[in-house]
Amino acid sequence: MSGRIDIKGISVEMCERLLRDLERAKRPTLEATKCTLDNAEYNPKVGYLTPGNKKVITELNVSSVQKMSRAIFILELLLRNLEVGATNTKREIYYISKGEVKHNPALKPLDFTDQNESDEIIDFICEMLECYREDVNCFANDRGGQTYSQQLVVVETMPDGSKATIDLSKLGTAPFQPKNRPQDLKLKARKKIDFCLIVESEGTANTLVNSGFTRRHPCILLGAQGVPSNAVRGWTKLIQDQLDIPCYFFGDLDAYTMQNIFRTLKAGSAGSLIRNSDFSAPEVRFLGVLPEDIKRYDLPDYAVRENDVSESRALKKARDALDNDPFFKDKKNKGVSDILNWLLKNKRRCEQQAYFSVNPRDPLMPEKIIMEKIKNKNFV
Amino acid sequence: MSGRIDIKGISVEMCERLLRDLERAKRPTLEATKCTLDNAEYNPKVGYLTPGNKKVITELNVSSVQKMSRAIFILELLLRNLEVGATNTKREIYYISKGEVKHNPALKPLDFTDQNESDEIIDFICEMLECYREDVNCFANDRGGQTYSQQLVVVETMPDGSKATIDLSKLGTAPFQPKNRPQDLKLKARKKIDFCLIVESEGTANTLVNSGFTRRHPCILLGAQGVPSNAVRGWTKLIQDQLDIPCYFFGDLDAYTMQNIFRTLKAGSAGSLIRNSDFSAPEVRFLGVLPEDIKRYDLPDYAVRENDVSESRALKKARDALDNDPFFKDKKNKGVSDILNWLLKNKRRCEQQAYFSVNPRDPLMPEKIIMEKIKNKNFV
Amino acid sequence: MAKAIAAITSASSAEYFSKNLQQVGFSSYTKAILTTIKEAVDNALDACEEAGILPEVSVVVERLGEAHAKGADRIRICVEDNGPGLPIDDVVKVFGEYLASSKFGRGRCTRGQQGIGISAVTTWAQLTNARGVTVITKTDKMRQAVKCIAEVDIKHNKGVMKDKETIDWDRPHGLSCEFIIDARLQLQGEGGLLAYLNGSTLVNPHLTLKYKILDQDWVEVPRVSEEAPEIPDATEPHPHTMKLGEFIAHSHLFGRVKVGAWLKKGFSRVSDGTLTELIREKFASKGLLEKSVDAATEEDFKKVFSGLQKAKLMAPSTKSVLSIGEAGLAKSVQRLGNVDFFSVVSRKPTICDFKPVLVEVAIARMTDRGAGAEEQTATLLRFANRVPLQFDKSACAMTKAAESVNWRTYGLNQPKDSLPLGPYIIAVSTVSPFIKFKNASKETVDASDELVEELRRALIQAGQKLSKHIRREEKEADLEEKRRHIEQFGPILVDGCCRIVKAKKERRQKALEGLAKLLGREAHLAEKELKEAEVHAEAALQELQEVTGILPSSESELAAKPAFAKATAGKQLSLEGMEEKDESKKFKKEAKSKGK
Amino acid sequence: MAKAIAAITSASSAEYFSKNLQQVGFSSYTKAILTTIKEAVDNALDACEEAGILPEVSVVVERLGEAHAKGADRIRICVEDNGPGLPIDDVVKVFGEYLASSKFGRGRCTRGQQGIGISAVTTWAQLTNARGVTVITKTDKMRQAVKCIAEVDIKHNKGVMKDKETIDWDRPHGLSCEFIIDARLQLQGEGGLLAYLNGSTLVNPHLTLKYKILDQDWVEVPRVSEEAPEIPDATEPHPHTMKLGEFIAHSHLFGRVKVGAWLKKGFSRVSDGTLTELIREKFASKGLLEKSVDAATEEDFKKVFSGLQKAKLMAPSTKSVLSIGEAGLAKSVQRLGNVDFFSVVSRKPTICDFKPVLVEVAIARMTDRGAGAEEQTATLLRFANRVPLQFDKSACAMTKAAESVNWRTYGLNQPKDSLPLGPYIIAVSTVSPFIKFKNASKETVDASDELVEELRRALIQAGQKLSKHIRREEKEADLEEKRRHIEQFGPILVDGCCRIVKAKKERRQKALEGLAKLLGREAHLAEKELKEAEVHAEAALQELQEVTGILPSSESELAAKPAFAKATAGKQLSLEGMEEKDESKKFKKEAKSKGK
Repeated sequence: MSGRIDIKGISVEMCERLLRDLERAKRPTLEATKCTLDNAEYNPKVGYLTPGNKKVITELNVSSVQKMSRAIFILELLLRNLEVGATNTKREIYYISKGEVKHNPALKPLDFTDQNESDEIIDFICEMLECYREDVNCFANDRGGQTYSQQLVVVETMPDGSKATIDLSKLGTAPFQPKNRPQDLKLKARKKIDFCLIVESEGTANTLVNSGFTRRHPCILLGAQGVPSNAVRGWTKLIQDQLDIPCYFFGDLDAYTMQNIFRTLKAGSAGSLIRNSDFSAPEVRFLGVLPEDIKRYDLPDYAVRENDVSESRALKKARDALDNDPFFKDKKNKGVSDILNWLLKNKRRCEQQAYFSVNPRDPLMPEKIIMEKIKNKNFV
Repeated sequence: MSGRIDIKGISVEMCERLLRDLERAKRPTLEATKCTLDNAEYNPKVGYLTPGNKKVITELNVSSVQKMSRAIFILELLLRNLEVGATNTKREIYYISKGEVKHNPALKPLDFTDQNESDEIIDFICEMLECYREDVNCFANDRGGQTYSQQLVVVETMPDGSKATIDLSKLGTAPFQPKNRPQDLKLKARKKIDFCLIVESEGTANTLVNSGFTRRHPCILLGAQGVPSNAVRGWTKLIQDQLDIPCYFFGDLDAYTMQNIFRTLKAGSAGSLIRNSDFSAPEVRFLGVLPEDIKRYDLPDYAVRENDVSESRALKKARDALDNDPFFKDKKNKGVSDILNWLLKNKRRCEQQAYFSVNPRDPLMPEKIIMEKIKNKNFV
Repeated sequence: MAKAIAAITSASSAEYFSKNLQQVGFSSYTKAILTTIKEAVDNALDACEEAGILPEVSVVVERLGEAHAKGADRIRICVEDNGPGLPIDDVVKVFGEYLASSKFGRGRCTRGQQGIGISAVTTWAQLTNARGVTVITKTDKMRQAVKCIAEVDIKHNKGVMKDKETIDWDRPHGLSCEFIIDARLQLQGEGGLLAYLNGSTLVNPHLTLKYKILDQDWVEVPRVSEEAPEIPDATEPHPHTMKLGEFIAHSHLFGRVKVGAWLKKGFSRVSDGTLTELIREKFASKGLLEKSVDAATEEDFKKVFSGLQKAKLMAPSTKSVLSIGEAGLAKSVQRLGNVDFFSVVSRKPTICDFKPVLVEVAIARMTDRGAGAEEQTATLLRFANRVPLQFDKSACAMTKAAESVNWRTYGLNQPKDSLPLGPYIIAVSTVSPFIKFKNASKETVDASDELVEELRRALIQAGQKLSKHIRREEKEADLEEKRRHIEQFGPILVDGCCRIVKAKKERRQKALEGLAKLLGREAHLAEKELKEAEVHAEAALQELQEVTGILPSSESELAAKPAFAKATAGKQLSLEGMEEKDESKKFKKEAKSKGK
Repeated sequence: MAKAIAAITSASSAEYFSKNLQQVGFSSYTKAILTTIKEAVDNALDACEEAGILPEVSVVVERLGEAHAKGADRIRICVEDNGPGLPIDDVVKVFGEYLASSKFGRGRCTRGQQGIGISAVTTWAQLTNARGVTVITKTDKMRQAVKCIAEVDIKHNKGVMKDKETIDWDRPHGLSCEFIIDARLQLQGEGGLLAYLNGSTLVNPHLTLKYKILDQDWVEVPRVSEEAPEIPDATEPHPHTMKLGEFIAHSHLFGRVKVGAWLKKGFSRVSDGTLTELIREKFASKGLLEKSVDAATEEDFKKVFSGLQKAKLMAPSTKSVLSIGEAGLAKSVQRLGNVDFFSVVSRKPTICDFKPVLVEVAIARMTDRGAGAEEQTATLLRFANRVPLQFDKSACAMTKAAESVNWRTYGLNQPKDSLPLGPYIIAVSTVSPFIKFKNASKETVDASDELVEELRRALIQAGQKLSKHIRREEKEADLEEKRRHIEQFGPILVDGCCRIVKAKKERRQKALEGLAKLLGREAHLAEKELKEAEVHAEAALQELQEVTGILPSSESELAAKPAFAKATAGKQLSLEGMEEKDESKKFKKEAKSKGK
């Protein structure tokens, strides 16, 4: 991964340009890709959100000199990390910068008063270099994506060229846990794999595995644990691309899941426009809970509590998304935007665990419904 | 695990007693262990919090008849799960109960209006039966505990008697992820293992592994990801008991970490008095950040923001803990309670990542400090 | 350097008030209607009571068309009574002259006091419609009634009579007055006409009121008491209520009496003992007390005055205050609408700020307030000398007192420092010969600490009485809930146990019976508590009947279904240990801790 | 059946007011002092202005001992002026008779209006201390001064003179009045005596005020304007301000003139064109307009009145309102204490609710308010016809207007719907011949929508002027910050780049120079902006000097350090597009988005 793009080269070039301008008393500028929804484009053939032409141009002036100095300062730290192969979290970078300032009082003006400030600079650098956070060896906590399969074999090529082969059927009840960078992994199937099921709730993924889902069906089953982390997004992308099997997302029927969880998994997010090509799996389909499932299976649903701050915010966001989000506006995703419209109109929500109420005496009922829906192409 | 205690037998006995009393028009009672701090006992030889003699006795009367009926109702669901080997999350149990009510209108009065209500009943059942949630096949999300080691080999005996052997050195960069039940796992060391390091921040655990900590030191390294889950607690207990190696906890210096994270890992919690014997590792030592580390390594620390609700609550809880928590009151844990006292007096805090500021140019500095502290027995 | 100085001219009080009508109730067109009716009705009631006649008053409000002024209508208001009527010479004084009154400064509990109100109404009619008031009067001495127009000569503050004629009028005596004014009708709301009319009937049980508003039908509210209230005579002033200047001026009213005699006769609560004390404390010599008042020097008066201020005197007599009475209130409260239950308290007259005051409170729970009433603020009705006060309520002593009571203690919901919530009417009446209004339009009673405290006590007592009803309702709800629980959960519990232990049918049956016995016993206990509460309520009812001679409207229903008894009234309670004794509080706590 | 009817007696207005002194400023002992001084000073100022004399007023407050009444002291208050003095016969009318006034209903902007206040003070002195007011008067026609005691004959509302004597008095003319009353002194706070005295000097630039309070030294506040304000004469009434009855009554003042002539002469804004319109719209015939007023019928009047109400008339003249003026306010504001900077606005007279009104505002930032002043609510001073209003502020039109302004736009802190925070004094003056007070004690101006809007505009303009100062302070801070930034971050940035590209020392040096040039240029820009702001302020100062002939107190400091210039005043701004044009808003936003 560290070799994906030439971070060092781009950085040197950028600083060279900056220095040259200064030498000529010309006002230098830094260009960064604008990572917001209004610069997000969606081409249905590509299938994920890509950056448009908008750039955030920071011109050196009295107001921006602090930000620019901080950016160059942090960039230097990151380049050093890349050089020696060290990795860090954002918080660690914050403390490393504290250490630099401590050891060099001339840097005192740069000092960050809290971590938000240094985080912002790291994001700014990534937007300037058009790279992933992982490209500059800065990693978030690994979260979610615990994967179970009786057929999947993962082969990782280590930095020293050696290979590690992990047969997921040999891990006992333990899952395979993908990491936050789409490692140099090669996926193989010991036997034919029919599909991959991504379950919103880690706990329900577990329940399905415990009850034998992966033993009965040749598949890959993974838990998303809420909003998918880079690990989950990159891992799903790998599964989709390397194994060429259908991927289904099984989650709640509500505005938050549709926008923040499913859309991110399928097409990436506006904040990560630069990374979406590696961190989204455009072929993932939404298996349910579909609005029609409520009637079909007589599922207990709930009224959206409109006086609940977060729920009403999600509804408002949904309304915005239908108007402004190129993903939801594209007719390719009509099925998904129809659901959003339904949610806005009916103000009801239904959780994925509602399938457990269909036949409470049959622990396999949710599994049966999932398989039935896959068989009948009852997804969007 | 499902065979740890005879849930079915205890349940039948309890219902039999209940029924017999009713037949005689005698007022039946249900007894549950009181799982609060005022019923927590600490014997330094045992090393974790155990339940005292206090019981919560629920007598059947007009006010309690609803709760009792709900308890028997949920108990029946759980017994059925045990019978067929099905497992569920709390939320799934909630929906299963919804399904039962839907199919049998006579049960309508029992209906839960939200999940809190059914969760409460599940906890009540566990306290009555003096069992773990896992004993009745009800599982929480797996969270934290991602483990790295070049020496550790885990052998799991599967329900069908077959064995799965997982060599952690063969997983590439992927971690081993322990599950929420202390499975029937057998731990072996391929080579001698010196110690186990539990790191509060999953991200920092990762950074250490990436920089080669586990390659340079024969050890087990795992991330706690905040307040340790049952998986982390049970897994640490297994490592402590089966491998008989010293365990060190590396976390922030603040009241919350001391009470909610470290105390729970080492001696369990008041809410889980019944389970602490399997879910605590009394030999775990607190490696740092120690108060004296701030001076020794010139670490950047912070004043506690006393007008921050959560921080001031943690301080208040610390004061209570010193007065009332048998763990902190026991002289065996003087080192830990000294730290709490220091925190209360100085109102400062220091994060574990502060070690990264000591020599910002040396990515291995935190590792060196950790090893130095272990060597010098610089922990409590 | 100095210019010529402008001449000083004297203006009449009519000029003053006609320039300042906003200060006496004409600050808006909506208030104009209310003030007009209020002044006319006040006068009618005062006249009837003065003459010992049971009042029957009719009010007509009619819209004649648009007014010249924007935002107003031309409104005709006619108020008629069966009072003694006015001698023809008095008509112009009453309607056409400011500060002409039979009541001015007499220290009696009449509604009108100063002779401003009705003259201001006449002025308003003159100003807005160029014509005064049309009056018909008949006393029992007159064979025919006289009809005339009365106007105010503003320049000279004199009444002017116009168009006088004799007419036939089919009643032995009475008065009718008709005003045509620019105004605007507001019917609903706290400041609305209906609130005024309802309030007036509430505090005047002996009043029969008829009214016709615009195109609506006539409404008649018959009297519920056949006794006209006796307005007590004024008493002599109490020395502690006087200022030095007043004290000296007072002496001149008594001519050539001796100082000692003057002090005893001219004041309340000055006794021979007081005089002895004055001499002992050297505020007066024996000689002075024997001297004629005329011969006393200013120094003499000042010393005696100081002495009296320092002397311990009995509080002023409270004989001069008028009481509506619990019986009257209890009956009158039923006229407010569909009353579920209520409580009334009539305090003993007391002294606040050295002046006699009587506070009475009625609280009623209404059943006709519709959905959402539980969340709405209760209606507070304020009365000063039996006149409804409808504006500027926030600064009023009665509002302050009501907001200071902890109504939660009595089972009502209440936001902090506010009136309680729910379909309640809280009526507070203050009667005193010396009500201190904050302004000339008499809308707000000045909130002195002593008065607020007295009001508060009355409200607390009424709240305590009310809580007995509320408590019984809670007990009923509780019993009901207990029964429901048993019926619902019993079989489920037993069935669950039976399935788990795989028990046979017979055991199920037996267990169910056992359960019923067990829990039934408990329900029985609740039933007993309810019975006891009912016995208390019955006793209160009995007492009410003794006091009032009637039972509340729903009497028959009451007999059939004792659990829903409806009314109570009681003797004045002692206030000692009141808060501690309160049991409803304890009960509510228990109720909360259950059922979890 | 009917009882004998009580006789109706007429009370004098003196009786009425003496029973209701709480309505005219004597509702508490603390208010009694304030009301006494206020009424005496108002009369002194009115008399001086009427006579074209620059007023010099002295006030003495002395504590004589304990009062008879609890909670009060015996207080002596003496107010002296250099006014024209009162002819001896007028003394008893002014001090001893209610509603005797040279100003009653004359529609002029005098402080006193109705002749109640000072008589009420005399009454209070009589009631609490058995003696009226001691007056010394001397007109320029009198060779010696006359001293006497004046009292109110309450029964008959007549002034009574006692103990008259001739004395020597070392001034050509003037008046002194001395009251001994029961009262209690409150010095500080919104309702305190100092607030009254300071307020009075603020809105009376031509007043020299001396005062001595208790044992403190004499304080003298000299006048800052040598011009006594000209009190404009009243204008004829405007038909739209009248009610029908007034309209008809008005006709009687004019005797035998023709209706047409009466309409043109007796009213403002009735022209020949209006009469033509009346005829065209059939509200009057030609014949009627030629008829004598005496011969017109009520019907005639009503029709003409209706016609006038519907006719489009010019708004009333605003000639009758008096202005303090921006110059006077600007000078007077400096007397409030250590003023950092200020702004004043004198609006053009306008019409609110058909009555002429003039609003003036002064806002001053004080430097002597101590720590914590930034967090305290600004002080709002209210004036009605140049008299400070000190009580019941929440309902007042001036308070409502001040709270409705968005002060944040002008750089002040402000909680929602409240007065702004900080060491500011906001003085609002309303002058009108017809101020509508909410009560007789004249403490609150009725908040009509039109008046509040006019007040609001004045406050907004004053805020805009003020914001220029605040903006300049921000610009100064900004320039400082920019310089600091360049010095701090320049080398760090260049060094970082050099290390990354491994550049040689020479490049570093060159880049640093380039950077300095670049950013220096920008700092230069900020400096230029600051200069421009200063030039604006200078121009404003120039203008102020032209208007007032003076420069604010800190003139010398100003010359030495132009960046800290201190005062401004300006012509009235157009209100069009006001909110949009506001630049300080934009500026603040930019300032916020920087430095992140």
